[in-house]
Amino acid sequence: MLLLLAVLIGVLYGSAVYLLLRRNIFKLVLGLIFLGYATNLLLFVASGLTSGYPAFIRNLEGETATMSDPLPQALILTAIVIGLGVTAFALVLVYRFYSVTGTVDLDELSENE
Amino acid sequence: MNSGLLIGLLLLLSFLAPFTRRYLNNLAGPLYAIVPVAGIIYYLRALPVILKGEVITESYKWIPVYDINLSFYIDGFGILFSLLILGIGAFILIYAGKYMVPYPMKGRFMGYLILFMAAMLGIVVSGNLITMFVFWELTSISSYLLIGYHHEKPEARTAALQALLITGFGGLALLGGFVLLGLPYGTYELSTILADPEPIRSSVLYLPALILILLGAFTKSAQFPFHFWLPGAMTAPSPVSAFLHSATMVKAGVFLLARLNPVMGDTQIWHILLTTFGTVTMVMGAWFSITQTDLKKILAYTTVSALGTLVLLIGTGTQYAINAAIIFLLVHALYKGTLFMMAGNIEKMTGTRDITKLGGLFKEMPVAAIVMSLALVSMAGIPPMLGFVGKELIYEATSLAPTSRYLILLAAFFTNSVLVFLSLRLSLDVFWGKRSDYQKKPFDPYVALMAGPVVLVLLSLLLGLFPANLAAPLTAMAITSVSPGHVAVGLKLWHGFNLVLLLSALTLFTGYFMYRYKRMILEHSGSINLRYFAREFSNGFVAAVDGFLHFTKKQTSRIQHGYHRFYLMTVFAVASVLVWVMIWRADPIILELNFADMPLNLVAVVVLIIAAALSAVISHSRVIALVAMGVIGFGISIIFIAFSGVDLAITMIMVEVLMVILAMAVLYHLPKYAKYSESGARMRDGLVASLVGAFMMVLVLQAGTTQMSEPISSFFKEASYSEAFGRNVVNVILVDFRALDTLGEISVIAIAALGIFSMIKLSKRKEI
Amino acid sequence: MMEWIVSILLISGALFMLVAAIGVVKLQDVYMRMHAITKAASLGAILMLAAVVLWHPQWIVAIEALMVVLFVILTAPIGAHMLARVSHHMKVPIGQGYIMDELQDAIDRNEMDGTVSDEDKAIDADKL
Amino acid sequence: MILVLPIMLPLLFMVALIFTRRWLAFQQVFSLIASFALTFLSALLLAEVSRKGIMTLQLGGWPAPYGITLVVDLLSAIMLTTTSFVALVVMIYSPGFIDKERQTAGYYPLVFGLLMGVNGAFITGDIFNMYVWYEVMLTSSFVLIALGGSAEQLRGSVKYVTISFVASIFFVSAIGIMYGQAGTLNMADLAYKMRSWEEMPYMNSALMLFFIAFSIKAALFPFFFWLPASYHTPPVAITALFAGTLTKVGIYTMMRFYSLFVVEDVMFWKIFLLVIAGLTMTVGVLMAASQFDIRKILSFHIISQVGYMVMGLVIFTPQAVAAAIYFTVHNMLSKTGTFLAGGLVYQRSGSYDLKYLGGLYKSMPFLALLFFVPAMSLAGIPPLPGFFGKLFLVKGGFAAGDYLITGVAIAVGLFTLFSMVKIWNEAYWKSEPENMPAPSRVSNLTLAASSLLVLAVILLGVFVGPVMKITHEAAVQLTDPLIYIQAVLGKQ
Amino acid sequence: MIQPDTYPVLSFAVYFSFACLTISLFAGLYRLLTGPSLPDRIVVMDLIASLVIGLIINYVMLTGQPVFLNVAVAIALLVFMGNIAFAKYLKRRVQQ
Amino acid sequence: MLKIFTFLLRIFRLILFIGYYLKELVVSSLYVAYDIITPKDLMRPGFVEVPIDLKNETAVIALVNLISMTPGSLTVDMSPDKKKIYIHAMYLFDKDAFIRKIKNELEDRIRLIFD
Amino acid sequence: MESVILQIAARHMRPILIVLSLVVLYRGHNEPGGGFIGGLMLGAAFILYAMAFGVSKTQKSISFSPVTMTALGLLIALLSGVPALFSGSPFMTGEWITLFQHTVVELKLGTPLLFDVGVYLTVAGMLMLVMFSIMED
Ligand code: NA
Ligand code: NA
Repeated sequence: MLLLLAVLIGVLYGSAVYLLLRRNIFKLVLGLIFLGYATNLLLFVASGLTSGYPAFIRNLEGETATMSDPLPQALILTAIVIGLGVTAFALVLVYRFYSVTGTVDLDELSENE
Repeated sequence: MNSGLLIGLLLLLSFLAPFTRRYLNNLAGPLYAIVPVAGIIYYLRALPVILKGEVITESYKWIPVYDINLSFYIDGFGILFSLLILGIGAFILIYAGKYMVPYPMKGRFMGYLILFMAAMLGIVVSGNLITMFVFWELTSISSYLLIGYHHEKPEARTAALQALLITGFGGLALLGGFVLLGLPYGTYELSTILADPEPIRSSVLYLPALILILLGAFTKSAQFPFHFWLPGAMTAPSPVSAFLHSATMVKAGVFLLARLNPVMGDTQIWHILLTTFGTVTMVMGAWFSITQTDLKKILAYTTVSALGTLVLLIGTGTQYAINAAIIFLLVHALYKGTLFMMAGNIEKMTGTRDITKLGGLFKEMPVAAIVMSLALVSMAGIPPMLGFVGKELIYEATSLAPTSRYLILLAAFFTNSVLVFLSLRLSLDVFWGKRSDYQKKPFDPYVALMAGPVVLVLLSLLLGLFPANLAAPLTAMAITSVSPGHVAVGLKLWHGFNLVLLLSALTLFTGYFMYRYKRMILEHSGSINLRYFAREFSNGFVAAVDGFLHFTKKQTSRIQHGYHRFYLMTVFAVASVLVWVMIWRADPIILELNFADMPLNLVAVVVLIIAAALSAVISHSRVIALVAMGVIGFGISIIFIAFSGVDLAITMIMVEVLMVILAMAVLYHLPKYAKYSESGARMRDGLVASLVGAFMMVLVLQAGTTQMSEPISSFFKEASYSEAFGRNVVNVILVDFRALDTLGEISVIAIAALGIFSMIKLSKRKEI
Repeated sequence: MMEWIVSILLISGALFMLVAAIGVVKLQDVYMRMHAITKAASLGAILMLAAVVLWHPQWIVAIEALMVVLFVILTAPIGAHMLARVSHHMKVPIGQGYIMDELQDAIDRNEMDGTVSDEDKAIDADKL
Repeated sequence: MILVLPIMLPLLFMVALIFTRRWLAFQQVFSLIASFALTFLSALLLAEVSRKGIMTLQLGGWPAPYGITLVVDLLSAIMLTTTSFVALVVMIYSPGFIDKERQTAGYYPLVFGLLMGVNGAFITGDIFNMYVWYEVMLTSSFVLIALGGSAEQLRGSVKYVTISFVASIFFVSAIGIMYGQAGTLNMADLAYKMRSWEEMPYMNSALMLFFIAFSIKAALFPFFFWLPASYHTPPVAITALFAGTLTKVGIYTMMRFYSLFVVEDVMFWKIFLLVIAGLTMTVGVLMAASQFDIRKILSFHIISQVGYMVMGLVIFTPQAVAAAIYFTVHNMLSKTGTFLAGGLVYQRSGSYDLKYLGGLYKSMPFLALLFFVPAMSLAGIPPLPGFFGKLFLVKGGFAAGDYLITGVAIAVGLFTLFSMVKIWNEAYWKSEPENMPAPSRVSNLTLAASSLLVLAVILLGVFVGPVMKITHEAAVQLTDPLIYIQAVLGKQ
Repeated sequence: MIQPDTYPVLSFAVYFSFACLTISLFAGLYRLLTGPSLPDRIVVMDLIASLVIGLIINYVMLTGQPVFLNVAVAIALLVFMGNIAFAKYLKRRVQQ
Repeated sequence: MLKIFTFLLRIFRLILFIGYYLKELVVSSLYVAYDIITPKDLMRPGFVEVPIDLKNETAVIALVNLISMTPGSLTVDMSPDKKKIYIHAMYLFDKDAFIRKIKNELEDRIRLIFD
Repeated sequence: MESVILQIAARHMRPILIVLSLVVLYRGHNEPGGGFIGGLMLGAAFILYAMAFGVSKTQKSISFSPVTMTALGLLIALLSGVPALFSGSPFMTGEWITLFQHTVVELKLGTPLLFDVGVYLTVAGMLMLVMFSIMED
C-alpha cells in the first residue's frame, strides 16, 4: 500500500511542478493547489497508515492502541486551512494581476527587472 | 590629559566643526588648532619619560569577551609620529581656515580634516591591533571624503573612489593579516606581540599574515603597483594634499611596517619583498615625476618615490637603514608639508599650478620664494637643511645593504638626482626666469597661509643645523621601538670625505646637469613614457571597474533574468539535485512488496487520481483541469477515509468544492489562453517535474518504512477524553493540545481575508 | 436474514451506480448522461444507505443517512438543472431522435433567457 | 507567562486595528504605542533571559514533547528585540511615507500580523508550530508586498508568493518525512532523540528539505530570485520592514536547526553550507554592483550579507556563531536604515534611480548622514557595527581554520564597499541632474525614524562590548544544544 | 470489521459493491477524458461524487464505523455548488 | 386543534406521497436501467414545456427536484414568473400524457402537502 | 438573468446550511466536525446565496461586515485562552464547567469550545470575503 501511495504522491508532486513551470498564470495557481494536495497526502502517508480506526474515543478497552494516529490528521487539517487561505489570496492576486496588467502570460512578467 | 582623551576631543571637535565653522568665521582655523596644540604640549611633557626608553600605555575595556581593548601604546616612535601629526595638523588647520574661504561647505571640510587627524593619531598611538585597524580605516574614509571635496567634478569622484577602493582593498587584507597575526598570541595587544616575535615566526600563519599586512601597508603607502591613487588624489584641496597625502596618512603604511618590524621583520621574505617593492616604487615615482607639469602632481610622484625609499630602508633593516628611515621620515614630512602648502598658495595667488605657466614670481612673492626654495633645498639634500642628513644616511644605508647593494645604490642615486633636478626646476622655473602673465597680480600670501610653511621649513633648518642635539635624541628614542637591537648612529652634517660624500656631490652634479639639459631630458623621458607607459595605471583602474560593471551587469541579466518559470525551474532543479544527493548518501530502502495489502478499490482510486492529475497537466482547457482537480480531491478524501481520517475527508471535500468555486470565479474574469510551449520546453519541464516527484516518492518510502521512536500521539489518545473532555481526538488536538497552531492558522486566514479586502478596496479607488 | 437483506440492498445500490456509469459512457448526449447521473447514482446511494441503517440500527446513523438522502434529493437536481440549462445555452450537440425543443421555442419567443451568439458553433470547448 | 505575549500582543493589536480600520489617526498613534510596547516587552525578555537562562512555557499546560512549547533563549530574545525595534522605527516612519489609501487599507494590522508571525517563529519550540508562524508571517508579507496593486507590485508579488509557497511546501513535506521517522514535533525532543539513535539512515534527507525551505526564505544561492524580483516593488517602508525582519527569520531558523539537528554527517553539511555561503556572498554582491536603482542595490545586498551569517553559523564555534548573531543584528538595523534613507531620497527627489538623482550631499546634508552611517556600517567600516560583525566573523573563521571561506568573506567586503559608495557617489555627490523635479518636503517623522535607526546603528557599534557579551552567551547556548534540550525537556 | 468468516454473504456484497464502484469510477474517467463537450466532463464530477458516497458506505460496512457517513453528508450537501460555479462560468463564456 | 389536525394530515399525505414516489422511482429506474444495459434504444427525447400552478416556493422547488429525481425527466429551466418549467424527457411518446402525469400525479400531491 | 430555480433553492438552503454549521460546530469536540468544518459550511451558505442573487444582495441580507466577522473570530479565539490565566494555569489551558450536571441534558462547556467558535467565525468570514471580492461585477 505504501508503495502505491508513494507513487501517487510522486505523481502529484510531479504534476504540480510541471504546472508551475507553465507560462499561464492560472496554471501556476493550479500548480500551487496541486502542491498542497501532494503535501497533505505526504503528511498523511509518511506518518503511518491505519485502516478502520478513526481517532474517536468510544469507551472501548484498548482502543487507543489500534487507533489511527490523530496528530498528523490535525496537522493536515491545519495545513489544508492555511492552504485555503493562501490559495484564496493567490487567486485574488491572479485576478488583480490580470485586471491591471491585461495579460495572463507569465513571460510578460520579465520586463522591468 | 591622555591619548584617549585627546583623540576623543578631536573626534568631538570634528563633529562640532560643521556646526560651529560659520560662527567662528576666520578664527575657526586657529581656534580648532588649540586642540592639537594641547596635544603637542601633552606629548612634549611626556617626552622625558619616553626618552628614558619607557612606554606609556593606556587601556580601556572595549570588547572584554574577546579580550579586545581600546589600548594606547606610546613609545618613542609613536610619540615622534604624534608630534609630527599634531604639529603639522595644527598648522594645516590654520592654513585651511584661510585657504578654504572661497569654497562652500567649509565646516564639513574642517570636520573631516580633524576627523582624519584623530584617526591618524589613533593609528600611531594604538596599543592594540584592532584599535589600530579601526583608526586605519577611519583614515581611509576621511581621505575619501576629503579627496571627493570637489565632488561635483567627475574626476574628483573617480579619484576618491579609486583611493577608497585601493586603500579599502588594502584595509581588508590588513584586517585578515592582523587577525592572523593575533591568532598565535591569543591577543591583539601590541605590548604582548612586540615583546616576543617567536609565536608568529614559528607559525605557518607567518607568510599569509605577512603578505596580507604588506598589502595593507603597500596600498596605504602607495607602493607599486598600487601607487596610482595618490597622484589622482591631488584633485583634493591643497591642505588635504599637504596633510594626508604627503606628511601623514601615506606614512601610515610605513609606520605600520616599522611598528611591526620587531615581530614580522628580519626574515628573508620580508627583506626581499620590502626592498624589491620599495626600490621599484622609489625609482618609478622619481621617473614619473620628471615629466609632470602640475606642481601638485610632481610633488605627488616625489612622495610616491619617498614612500618607496622608506619601505626600502625598513626592508633593508640594518642599523643605518632604520636610522635613515626615521630621519628621512621626519625630513620628508617637514619639506613635503611645506611644499604642498606652498603649491596651494601659488595656485591661490596665480590661479594655476602648471609650472610651464609659472615664472618670475620672486618679485611679487619674495617670502614665498625663500620659504619654498629652502624646502626644496632640503628635498635636494643640500646642507644645511635636514634633508642633507637624511640623504647622507640613505646613501650610507644603501651602500651597506646586505643584498643587491649596487643595484639599490644605483636606484637611490638616480632618485636623488631626480630630486635635485626637480628642486632646481621648482624653484628656478617658478620664482625666477621670465615672468608669466597671471590673471591677477600675485603677492605674498596671508600670514595664516604662510605660518605653516615658514615654521616647518625653519624646523627643517634648525634640525639640520644641530642634528646631534635636536634630531639625534628623537631618532634615538624612535629606533629602540622600531628595532630594539639597534642604537642610533651619530647624526652630523659633516662626515668627512668618504664614499657617501662623493655620492652626494655626484648627485648634485647630475641633478644640475639634468636641469641644464632639461629640454632634452623631458623630451626623451616623455617619448619613453608615451611608448611604454601610455596607459596610465589609473586609466587601467577605470577600465577595470568598467569591465567589472559590464561583467556583473551581464551576469545579473543572465541570473536574474525575470522569467518567473525559470526561477522556479532553478529552484526545483537544484532542490532535486540536493535531495537526490542525500538519498544517494543514505542506505537503500528495503521494501517488502506486499500486494495483498493493496485493496483493489484503492488501486482504482489511485489510478483515478493519477489519470486526473495527468489530464489536468496535459489538457489545454482550464475547466477540464478544474474538474480534474475536483476528482483528485474526491480521490484523496477516499484515501483519507480508507485510513481513518474522517475530519480530514470532510474538510478535504469542502475545501475542494470551495476551491473549485473560487477558481471558477477567477476564471470567470480571465481571458482564453492560447500560447503553448514547445515540445523541447515540455520535455525539460517534464524532466524536472519527474525528478521532484521521484524524490518525494523515495522520501515517503523512507519515512514510511522507518520508525525510529514511538510517536508522541499516544499521549493524545490517552489524555483526549480523560483530561481534555473530548472524544474527537483530532478536534481536541486542534482546539486544545495544539491550539496555538490553530490560532496561527486562523490568523493566516484572517490576514489573507484582510489582504483580499485591501486589494479589492485599493483597486476600486483607482477605478473611481 | 438481516445479513441477506443488507447484502441485497448493498449490491443493488452498487449495481444501480454501475448502470449509471455505463449510462454515462453509453448514452448519446449530455442531457441523457445527466439523467443517468442524477438518478441512478442517487438511487444507488439511497439503497446503500438503507443497508447501512439496517446494519447499524442506531438513531444517529439513521439521521445521518436520512440527511444524505434528503440532501441528495435537494441538491442533485439543482446542479443538474444548472448544467443542463447552460448546456442548452451553449448549444451542446444533441443526440438523434429529438422530437421537440419547446425551450428553444420559448427562447425564440423571448420568453426565456437563452443567450445566443454568432459564435455559438465556433466555440471550441477545449479552449475555454 | 510573559513568553506568550510576543505572539498574543501583536495578534491583539492586529485585531484591534482591524476593528478600527477606518480611523487613520487612531491607527497611526495606536501602532506607534503598540510597537513601542512590543519593543519594551522584548527588551524585558532579553533582560530576563540573560539573567535567568532559557525560559520555557508549556502552552495549555500540556507537558513538553506533547503540547507546544515556547522557548526563549538568548538568540530568540536578541532576534525579538531587534525585530520589534525595527518595527517600531518603521511605524514611526510610515505615517509620513505611505499614502493614506494604503494606510487605511489594512497596512497597520498587517504589520502586526507580520510581527506576530516573526515573533512566533522566534520563540516556538515546535517544528510544526514554526511552520504555522512562517505562514502567518508570509501571508502578511504577501499582502504587504501586493498592497497598492500597481502593475510592478503585482508582478513582484506573483513571483514572491509562488516561490514562498514552494518553500512552505518543502517545509511541510520535511515535517511530514521527519515526523514519520521520529514521531515527534518538539524540537528539543527531536534533537534529544536524534542524539540517542545509533544511526538515522534517512533523517538527513528531511534535513535537506528543511534546508531548501529555509534557504529560499533566507535567499541563499541559488534560491534568492524572489527577493530582488519583489523587494523593490512595494513602498520602501515595507521593504525596510521586510529587510529587517523577514529574511532574518530564515537565518534564525537555520541557526536553530543547524544547532539542534545536524548530528550526523557534520562534515558534509559544513562543507556544503560553506560553499553555499561563499557563493551567496559573492553572487549577491556582484549583482548589487551592477544595479542603478537604490532599492535593487540594497536588495541584492541582502543576499550577499546572508552569506556571511550562514558562514558564521556553519563554522559553529562559539566565536563564529556569536559573530554571525551580531552580524545579523547589525544587518537588520543597518539594512533597514539604508532602505529608510533611500525612502527619504525618494521622498525628496521622486526617484530611486541613481541616474536621476544627485546633489543631495549639498542640499540635504543631514539626509546624507542618515544614509552614510548605515551604508558604511554595511560596508564594514569601523567603528560601525558592520565592521565588528565582519571582524569577528573573520576572527572566528581563521581561528577555526576555515581560511578559504574567510578569505572569500574578506574579498567580498571590497565589492560591498564599492556598491555602497556607488550610491553615495551618484545620489549624493554627483551634481543634480538638469531635469530633476522640484524637491519636495521630507516629513519630519520619517526623518526622525531614520535618525533613530542611525542612532541605534551607532550605539550598536559603541556598545559592541556589552552586546558582544550577550551574543557570545547566545552562541554558547546555541553551540551546546544540550542546554536547550535540557531547558525544554528537563532531562539530561 | 466484517470478515468473510463471520459474515460471508455481506462480505461478498461489500466486495462486489467495491468492484461495481471501481468499474464505475473508470467509466467516469473515460467520460472525463473523452468529453466531448465541457458539460460532459463536468457532470463526471457529479458521478464521482455519487460513487464516493457509495465507497464511503462500503467503508462503513467494512469497518463498522458509521462515523464515515458524515463525509457523505458533506458531499451530498455541497458538491452541487461546484456545478453551479461551472455553469455560471460557462454561461459567461457563451455571452462573450 | 385544527392546526394540529391539518399538520397530521399533511404528515399522512407526506408518507403516502413518499410511498407513491418510491414506487415511481423504482419503476422508472428499472426502465431506464433496462434501456441503458440493453443495446436497443427506446428513446424519444425532447424538451417539453409544462405549465405549473403552484404558489408556494417550497412546493415549486419540491416539484422541480422530484421531476428531476424521477428517471426519464430532468428539469432544465423555469420561466422567471415561475409559471412554466422546461423538462428534458427521455421518453416523450406522448407529450400530453407526460404533462398530465406530472400535473395530476406530482403537482397535485405536492400541493396537498405544502399549500 | 440568474436561474429562478437556483434562487429558490438558495433561499431554502441557506438556513439549512447555517443551522447545520452550528450543529457541526457544537458536535465537533466529540464527533466529526468542529470550527473549520462548521466555518466552511457557514461560508458555503453565503457563497451559495451570492451565486444565486449576486454579491450586493447577499451583502445587504447580512448586517455585519465579513472583515469584522473574521476579526471577531480571531478575538474570540484569542480571549478563550485568557480565562486560564485567572486560575494560574498557562495560557490556553482548557477551563471547563458542567451545566445541568447528572441530568439528561448534561452540558460540558469549556474554553476550547469557545476557541472553536473563534475558528468558526474566522473561517466563514474569510470565505465570504473572498467570494464577495472575486464575484463582484
Ligand atoms: Na514511519
Ligand atoms: Na437500451
